[in-house]
Amino acid sequence: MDVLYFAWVRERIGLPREKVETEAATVNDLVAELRAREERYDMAFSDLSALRVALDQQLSDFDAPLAGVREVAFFPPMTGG
Amino acid sequence: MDVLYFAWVRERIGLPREKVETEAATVNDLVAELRAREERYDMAFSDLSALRVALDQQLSDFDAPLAGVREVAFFPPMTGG
Amino acid sequence: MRITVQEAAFDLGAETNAFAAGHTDMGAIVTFTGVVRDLPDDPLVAMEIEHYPGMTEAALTDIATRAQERWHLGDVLVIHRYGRMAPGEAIMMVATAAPHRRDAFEAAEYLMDFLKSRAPFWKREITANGASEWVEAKDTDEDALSRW
Amino acid sequence: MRITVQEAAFDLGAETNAFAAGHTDMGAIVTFTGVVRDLPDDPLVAMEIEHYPGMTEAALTDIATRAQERWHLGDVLVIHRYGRMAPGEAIMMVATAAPHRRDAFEAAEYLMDFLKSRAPFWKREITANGASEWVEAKDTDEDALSRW
Repeated sequence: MDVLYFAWVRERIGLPREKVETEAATVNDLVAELRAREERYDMAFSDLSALRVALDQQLSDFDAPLAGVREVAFFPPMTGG
Repeated sequence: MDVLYFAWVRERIGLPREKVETEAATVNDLVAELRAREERYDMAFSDLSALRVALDQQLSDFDAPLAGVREVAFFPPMTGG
Repeated sequence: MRITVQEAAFDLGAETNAFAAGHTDMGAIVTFTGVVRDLPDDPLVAMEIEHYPGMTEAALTDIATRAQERWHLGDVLVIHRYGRMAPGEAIMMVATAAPHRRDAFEAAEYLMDFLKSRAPFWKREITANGASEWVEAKDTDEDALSRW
Repeated sequence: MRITVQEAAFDLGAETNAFAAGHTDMGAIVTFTGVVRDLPDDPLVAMEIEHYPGMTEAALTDIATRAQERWHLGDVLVIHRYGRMAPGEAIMMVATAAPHRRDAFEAAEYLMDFLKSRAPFWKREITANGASEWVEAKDTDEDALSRW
């Protein structure tokens, strides 16, 4: 599964994307796995209310299932316009 | 007093402006004087709800006083934009 | 504030660029442009606009001044043509510059709503057979004022 | 519908003219332009915008499609830049063409409200001392969605 990070999430984790081997059932499960890896992941995901998630380039929720998903992206609330 | 006519009011009366000598106290009084003149005035002013009046280039009402007014204009509802 | 009442055509893009370039301290620019509709099966060959010189400029200035009092705006532009214009030509434009988009949008809508029913312009449509008819004011345009 | 996501600057006036020229059958054209604010005492030297290639275009297309379903529109244009831009430069624009002004205005406001909070762009401000800070999303922008 491709996991992408944008804006300050990318900066805190230190990379824009990575391949992750996971059996996580939901986004929350994936987040728990990532946080357990290293301090920088734990920091980046410390406040989920400040984060958004997209599954295969569609905005989604942290309790959404990951079955069939190829690309997960984490980022802060958008600030376009 | 200068009396101006615009759009179909101008067309019905047949001229864009004229000098009118009047002692009319209000716009309604002036309208009554004009209607008494000739058929074309009577026709033009037959339905006041379809007309607007400006006194010295400010939108006003038919019961407004004419004291001190130098320019009266009659026209249909505006259709700019 | 710039209020221009003119017979000549204007260049929408050039006016928009000039307005925006003059307000780089504003984050939001909104423009509205009214166009003589050019429909394939329309008998319309021209639009003629009559106006009330003097009162027109005063009424537009009054409307723009009220908008500036009501919203936080950097500037307002109104250009309105009179005389004869062909289908596809721009009749008029308004532009607003503001720090925030909501002010720019609302002020532009306000300008348009009042300009439609309170500025002394009258449109006449000229059709292919030479007939011409005054455009009737719409109740919906008068009703639009009640929201402000 | 045209959705363009690009790094290069765009010419607001030229885009506005091209959009209007393509829709002479529409009576009303509205544009909104977002500009990097250039304030005299502002330490801002540049704005940097990051985006999510692929999702950006999909999200903007989705927003524009919804606008076209909801209002009677002739066309929609969205141009949004990413990368680095200087104060005074245009960040993005939307344009709507419609038979009636209310549709053009409302659709443009809708596009802007959703673009702000639902299209994957992130702004960073670069100040004179070299520091940079991510712009925080405003509650008022999220709240703006509730009116639609």
